[in-house]
Amino acid sequence: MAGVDLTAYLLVGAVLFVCGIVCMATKRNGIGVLMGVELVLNGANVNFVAFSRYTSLGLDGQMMSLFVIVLAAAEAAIALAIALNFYNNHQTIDVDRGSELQG
Amino acid sequence: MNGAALFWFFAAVTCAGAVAVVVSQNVVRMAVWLIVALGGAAGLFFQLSADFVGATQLLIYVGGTIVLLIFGVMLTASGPYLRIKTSPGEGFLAAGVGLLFVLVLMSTVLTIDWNAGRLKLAGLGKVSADAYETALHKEGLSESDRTLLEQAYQPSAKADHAAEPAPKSGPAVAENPEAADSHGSAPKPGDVHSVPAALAYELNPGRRLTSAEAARLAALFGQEKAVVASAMPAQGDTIRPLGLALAGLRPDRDLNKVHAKAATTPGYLLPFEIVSVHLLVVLIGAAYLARTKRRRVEAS
Amino acid sequence: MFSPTAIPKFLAVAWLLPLLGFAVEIFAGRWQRDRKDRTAAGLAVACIATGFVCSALALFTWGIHTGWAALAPSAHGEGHHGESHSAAHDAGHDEHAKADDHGHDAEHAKAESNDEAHADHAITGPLTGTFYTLARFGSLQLSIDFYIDSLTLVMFTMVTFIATCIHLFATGYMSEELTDDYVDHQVHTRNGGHFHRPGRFYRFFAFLSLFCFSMLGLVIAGNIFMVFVFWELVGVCSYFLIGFYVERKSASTAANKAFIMNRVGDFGFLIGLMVLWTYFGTFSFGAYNPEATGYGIASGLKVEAPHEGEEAAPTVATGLFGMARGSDGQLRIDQDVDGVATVVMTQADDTDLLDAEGNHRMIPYVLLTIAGLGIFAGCIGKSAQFPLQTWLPDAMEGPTPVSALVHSATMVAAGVYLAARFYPMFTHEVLLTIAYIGCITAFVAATIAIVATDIKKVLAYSTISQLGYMMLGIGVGGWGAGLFHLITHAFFKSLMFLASGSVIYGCHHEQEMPKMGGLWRKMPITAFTMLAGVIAIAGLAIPGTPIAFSGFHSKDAIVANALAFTYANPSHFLLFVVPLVTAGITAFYMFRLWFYTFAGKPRDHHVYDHCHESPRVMTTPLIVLAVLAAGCAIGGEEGPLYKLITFSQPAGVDAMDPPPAVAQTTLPGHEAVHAVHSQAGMYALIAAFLGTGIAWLVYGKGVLDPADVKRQLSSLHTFLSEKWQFDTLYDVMFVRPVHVVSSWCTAFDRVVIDGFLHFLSRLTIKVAHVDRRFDEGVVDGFVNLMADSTYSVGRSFRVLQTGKLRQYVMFIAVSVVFLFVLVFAFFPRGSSTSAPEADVKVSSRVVPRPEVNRD
Amino acid sequence: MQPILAAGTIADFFRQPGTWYQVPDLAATLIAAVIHATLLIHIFALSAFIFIWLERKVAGRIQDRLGPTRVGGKFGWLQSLADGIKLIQKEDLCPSAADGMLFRVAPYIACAASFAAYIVLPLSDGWVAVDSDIALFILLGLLSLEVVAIVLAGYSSGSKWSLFGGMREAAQMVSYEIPLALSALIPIVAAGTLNLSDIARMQSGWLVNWLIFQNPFTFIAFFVYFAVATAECKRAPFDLAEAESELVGGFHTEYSGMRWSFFFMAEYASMLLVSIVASILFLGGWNTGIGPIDGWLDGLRASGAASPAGWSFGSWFANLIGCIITLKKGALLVFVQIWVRWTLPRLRIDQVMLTCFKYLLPICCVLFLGAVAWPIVLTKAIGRPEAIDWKKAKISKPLGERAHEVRVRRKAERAADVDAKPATPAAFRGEPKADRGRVASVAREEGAVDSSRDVAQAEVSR
Repeated sequence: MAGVDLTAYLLVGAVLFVCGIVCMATKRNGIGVLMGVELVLNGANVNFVAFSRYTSLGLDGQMMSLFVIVLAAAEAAIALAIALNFYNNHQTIDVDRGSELQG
Repeated sequence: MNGAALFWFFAAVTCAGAVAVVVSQNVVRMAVWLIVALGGAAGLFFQLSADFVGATQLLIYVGGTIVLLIFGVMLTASGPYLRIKTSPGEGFLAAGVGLLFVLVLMSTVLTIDWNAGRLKLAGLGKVSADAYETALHKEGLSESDRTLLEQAYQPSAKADHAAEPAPKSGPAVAENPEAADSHGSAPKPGDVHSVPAALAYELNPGRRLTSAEAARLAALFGQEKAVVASAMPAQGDTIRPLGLALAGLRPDRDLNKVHAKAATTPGYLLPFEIVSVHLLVVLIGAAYLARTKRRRVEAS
Repeated sequence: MFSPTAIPKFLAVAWLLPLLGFAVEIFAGRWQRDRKDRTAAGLAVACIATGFVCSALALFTWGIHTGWAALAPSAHGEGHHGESHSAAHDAGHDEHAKADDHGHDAEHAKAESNDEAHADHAITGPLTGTFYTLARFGSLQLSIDFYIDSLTLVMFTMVTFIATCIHLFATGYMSEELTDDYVDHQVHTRNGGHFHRPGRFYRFFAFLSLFCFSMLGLVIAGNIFMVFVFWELVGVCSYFLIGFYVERKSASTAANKAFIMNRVGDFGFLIGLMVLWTYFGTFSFGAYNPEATGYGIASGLKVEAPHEGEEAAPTVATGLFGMARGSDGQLRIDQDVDGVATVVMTQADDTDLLDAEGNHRMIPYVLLTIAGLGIFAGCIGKSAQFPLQTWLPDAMEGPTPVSALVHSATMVAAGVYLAARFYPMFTHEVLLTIAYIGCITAFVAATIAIVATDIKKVLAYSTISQLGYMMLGIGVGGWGAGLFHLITHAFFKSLMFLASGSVIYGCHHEQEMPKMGGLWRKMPITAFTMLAGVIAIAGLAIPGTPIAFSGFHSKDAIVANALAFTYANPSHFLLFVVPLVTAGITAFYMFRLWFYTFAGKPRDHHVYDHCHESPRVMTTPLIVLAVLAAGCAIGGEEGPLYKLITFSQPAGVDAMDPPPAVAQTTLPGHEAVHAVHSQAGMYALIAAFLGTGIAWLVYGKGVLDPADVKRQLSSLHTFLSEKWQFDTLYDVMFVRPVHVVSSWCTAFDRVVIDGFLHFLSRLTIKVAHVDRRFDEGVVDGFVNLMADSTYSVGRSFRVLQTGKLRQYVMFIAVSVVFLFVLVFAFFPRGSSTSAPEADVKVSSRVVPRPEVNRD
Repeated sequence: MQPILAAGTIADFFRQPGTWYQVPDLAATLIAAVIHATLLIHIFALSAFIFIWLERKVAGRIQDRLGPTRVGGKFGWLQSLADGIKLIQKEDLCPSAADGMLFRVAPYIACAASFAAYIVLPLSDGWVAVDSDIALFILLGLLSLEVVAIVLAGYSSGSKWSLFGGMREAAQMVSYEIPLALSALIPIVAAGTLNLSDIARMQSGWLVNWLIFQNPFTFIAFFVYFAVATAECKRAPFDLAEAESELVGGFHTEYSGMRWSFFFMAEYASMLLVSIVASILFLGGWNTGIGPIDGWLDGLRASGAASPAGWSFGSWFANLIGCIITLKKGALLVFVQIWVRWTLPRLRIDQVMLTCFKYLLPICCVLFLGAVAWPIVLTKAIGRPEAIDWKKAKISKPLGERAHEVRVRRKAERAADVDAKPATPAAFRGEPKADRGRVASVAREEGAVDSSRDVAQAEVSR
């Protein structure tokens, strides 16, 4: 079928990835940054699954994406806890306010 | 056709959701758009016949992680419908960089011939001259196939090096004895010496191949099975192999193996265990981090 | 029940019951309801009283089995020593003959000597055996043995009886402790008040019980090791009891003094012990059968009663006494060519002991003397002999019942008892030393007693003096006389101490005689029982009649021995003169005490008005003891007590026939003593009457004012009240030299050692200063340089560290893009992309190389 | 058989070449999707329609009154219709404090999530929109999306009541998903597949073949599952998200009209969904539980599968009966949920969480361990197959044997499917299939058949 092959999926993955990066780079809300991270991870996931389908990567790609999903959930839990701590300490979720480590 | 339509539909949904996440300013709306994007990605997974991954995406990401994020939004909102705006300059800068980035990625994706890798793995990355000639002069070869063959392959610059390590039994296909075994029209060992030009042909990097073209090439070389066998099965029935892989068994690799004596492929038992323990630790850690603490007395 | 084997059992019960009592009583603080509980005292009394009953039963059993041979009138009708002994031998032979009649041979009879059927008159010698074997190291056996002869039995009976009386008395005397809030008026706290503490009634009785247990263990001990153990136990018990009022400085000091003084003596004891062990290879007193004794209880109660004249089985090793002297009681002294005297060791059958090489085992005479002196050193410490006598008066700091026990039956008696026990091991030189030591002690203590005013101190010095008498008696060969005096003294001294305790109790802890006087009206029982004791110790008697208190008989025996000794060795005439004078002094100061305290007019009306007679629980023991003090020695040297004691006298030792080259003195035999007996008695009586008369004149009639005498002889009085300056002397002799030496050591320490160390430390500081400069200058400088440079580099980079998360993301994104561009620009995708190379490849295809050696 | 989003057999029907109703591929897919959706939406909407009426009647009876009778119809069955008309007539309000977009979209998300889960729910053998091998997993995943709608509704309403309701719902649902999945896992462990059709198939036969009677742990697990599923549908006594007495209406306080009713349609649909899942997982699905009848119905179905057309009237009839049985079982369980609601008082929110984490979760873990250990203990230690000759007794076969039979049957059907249409052109099969490579799939099938044969041989030899 014309058009839908590995390349198409990789392009979708690239869009997701870049959106995630941009999201991380622009959102001042800490949870927005987290969402950016999720997008980045999903971009990678799309690539993994696509590779598993269209290349000889096979099952390993899906397995990797599974691990990514599960670890992303763990990461979200931890990051959320960090965000809550951040909020507790700064009374806001604006990550620009957490610049104590400024040089 | 419907597959393609569904793909484009989901791709559009995914990309739109992702862009909307970037664009929208309200965090909860961002979360909603993220659901859309991730749900679209789940659809893509289904489309890629990765049922289990898709369902996991739905269950864990959309049902769990996003709810967690919304939860976090609610817990950290200092007012209703909190918006923390990005300055326009930053927005433009980010957009520019993002555009550059996406261009870089797209150019990379588009310039690489992904099927070349597939063919190489199948042993068709470099074929011997006589195999190539045989395929080229096969009876009933259509014109499009011929063109494809001519465009896809070019003579190898390192033919002498390629020929040297050829096995004694003398199948003409270089570097891949497995491919040679199933090579229907391979010359008999006896007439090896009679072939005058033992040059090899390798894939032409300037000619990008589509999946269909790659499959066609493989079929022309009689390598159809080898090219696709290592890919995932077309059906969505992935849970059993995935489960077996998590249990440390890889029947999808080992059952299709040409050499039965080869060592079995390792599964994912150890990573699975590690991830499980990791999850447990993370949960405990998250609970610890997020627990209610005595608020410090406000120092002015 | 009354078989010979029962004797050790009875004694063991009597011995161990106080230990049981102690074990229970010491925890009485836990199980008692409160501090007013008298249960502990009742238990202690019950234990010791049962012990007395058991001892009496044992004595009775022993009497049955000896056919009361000891008490039977001897063939000579005059209680002759040797005769009586040989009579006992005859009895043994008779028994032997009887056994033969029954168709048994000698060995058989011996083997079955424990059998009741043959045991009617079985016992003639000491009963020896083992209760319990603790351990065995090669030939050294550590065991709990017993060595029972008539002396042991008499001591047991005496000790348990007197202890019972004292226990009873103490239940009354110590009743002040029956409170939760005992106020010690002699201890002043810093805020001017008196010290308050819970009563320690139960603890006192616990220690009393332990004390009795220790003393009884010492008496029953069958080996010298066990003696030593119980010796020390007695010491530690006296330490506990003397220091009973531990809060009083004087009491704790006195306890320490007693303990340390005893250690001095024990040092000698240990030396003697080692010498004996080294040469004799055994600790055991009597014969024992090494094969018959196993370990533990199973080894217990093996009674050996060897018969004199019988052949001892070869397996029966001979104890210390048998090895030192043969069955004839004589040392077998050899002299080699160099004139060095040695004593040959023998076995029970009088054959020589052989060592591994087959030579005769022998001990140098000098060493035997040293061993004897060492043992006697222990006795000096324990019995407060010159020069270690100073602890005993201080020991009065303990409660009066303790004083009574220490002075009569237990502690000081232990020394005399041991000296008597080891009599066979003593050479002539040792005996002479003993005699002189005893003589000096008797005189010195008596003179000090003249000027003492504290009622208990007077009694204490009289004790020392009397102990000196005993030692003298033993030293001059009067083995029986010394021990006779020990027993009688125990009775009247305990009586007097208890009476003084009664006085102190009645006068509310007033001990100074000058504040008393006329007390007999207030406390008649105490006064007259005391008088009985005083008469006894003074040795008064009605001349020409057998009416005499116990002290007369025993002292008479000692003086007689001394006189006989003086006749035999005229150069040692002091050994008779001094005791005679001392006897007079004794009578003087004892009556002085009585008159001072009880007669005359009250000198301190406050004391007099408040004093009262003691309760019946205290006076009853007084009366009982008074009766015994008066009559225990009834019959004198023909009386049952003396005969009982001398029944177990070592054979022949009192009349040795020593080679003149070795021994300088001659011990008088029984005959000699008997010959001078009435003469010596007369001298002693005269002396006693003299002393009594003077005392009556001075203190009773008031003919002479003691204060005048005191003024006239003030220097002498001072000298005496300073106890012959012994404490000063010790201070000068030992304490100050030690101080001086220690000050030298201090000076050495300060100057030399400290100086060296100070030098070292200063040197170290100097080095450290140098090092510091190096460290600060070079090392720190280098490190600081590095740090500064790092810091400045960091400062220059800090601008990049904005602390903003999003900018970092942006940095990453931009750098990735930059890297991409870089890679694309400088690293083209492989060689095949360039067209010219492709051409080359095409051309290479045109000119194929021939295939070479594809095989 | 296919990517689950390809619309299955109806699409194939419209793609059949040479027939008058042949339409292009995309159109065929769309038609099939619409047909499927229409069918499912009927179940979805009708179930709400009926159960709302049922709820009122049951409540009335339990409270000793008649319940709705006036509006019309026998027993007042038109009450729901009247309510619906009333709700449609109401004004579609959006509070000014609300986040309009989210407020409006939330009810649709709730409905969509609940409805989407029906996609993989088999109502009878083969009567399923998408016959997936991981049907239960997908179902749980889709069901868990509903919580997002609730949370969004609560958040976007701009009201404290709603916000609290949403927060509670989020906490409760996320927590209860764990015991739900675990308790559903217990029959899965026994059956060895996530395919709901296969699970239902292997329960054919006598009553003892039902998984609830498989072992003690599944028996307990049924009740645990049912309680947790009740909580997952926010039904009393776990309806803290809408607790009227404290939160007015919880997350739907600000809603009115049809948007409000969408939440309730979603709720009742969810109730029916979890009930049908319970009946499939534990109560035999479309099987009657009477051996001969089940055998007869299975035979009818097999005849349909064997016929060249792929179906027969007999198989259709058998499936209709199966469908009715499934729905009846589901309705019965829904009735129990309604019964529980009107019988038990509501828990406090902390009690709800406590019940989940301190009781249900540990119980589920224990049950899971037990269910895993059961076959090992039973067959290895006790030796169940030897104890009772199940084949002679003809009451029940060991579950493993049944599962194996089902697996073999499926393989055979697939192989027959492939063999029956050897000449099907690629165009008919659709482009994606050609792309995937038919030869490869056949090769894989062979491998799979081989491996299953090996398993069978191994079992025989054992």
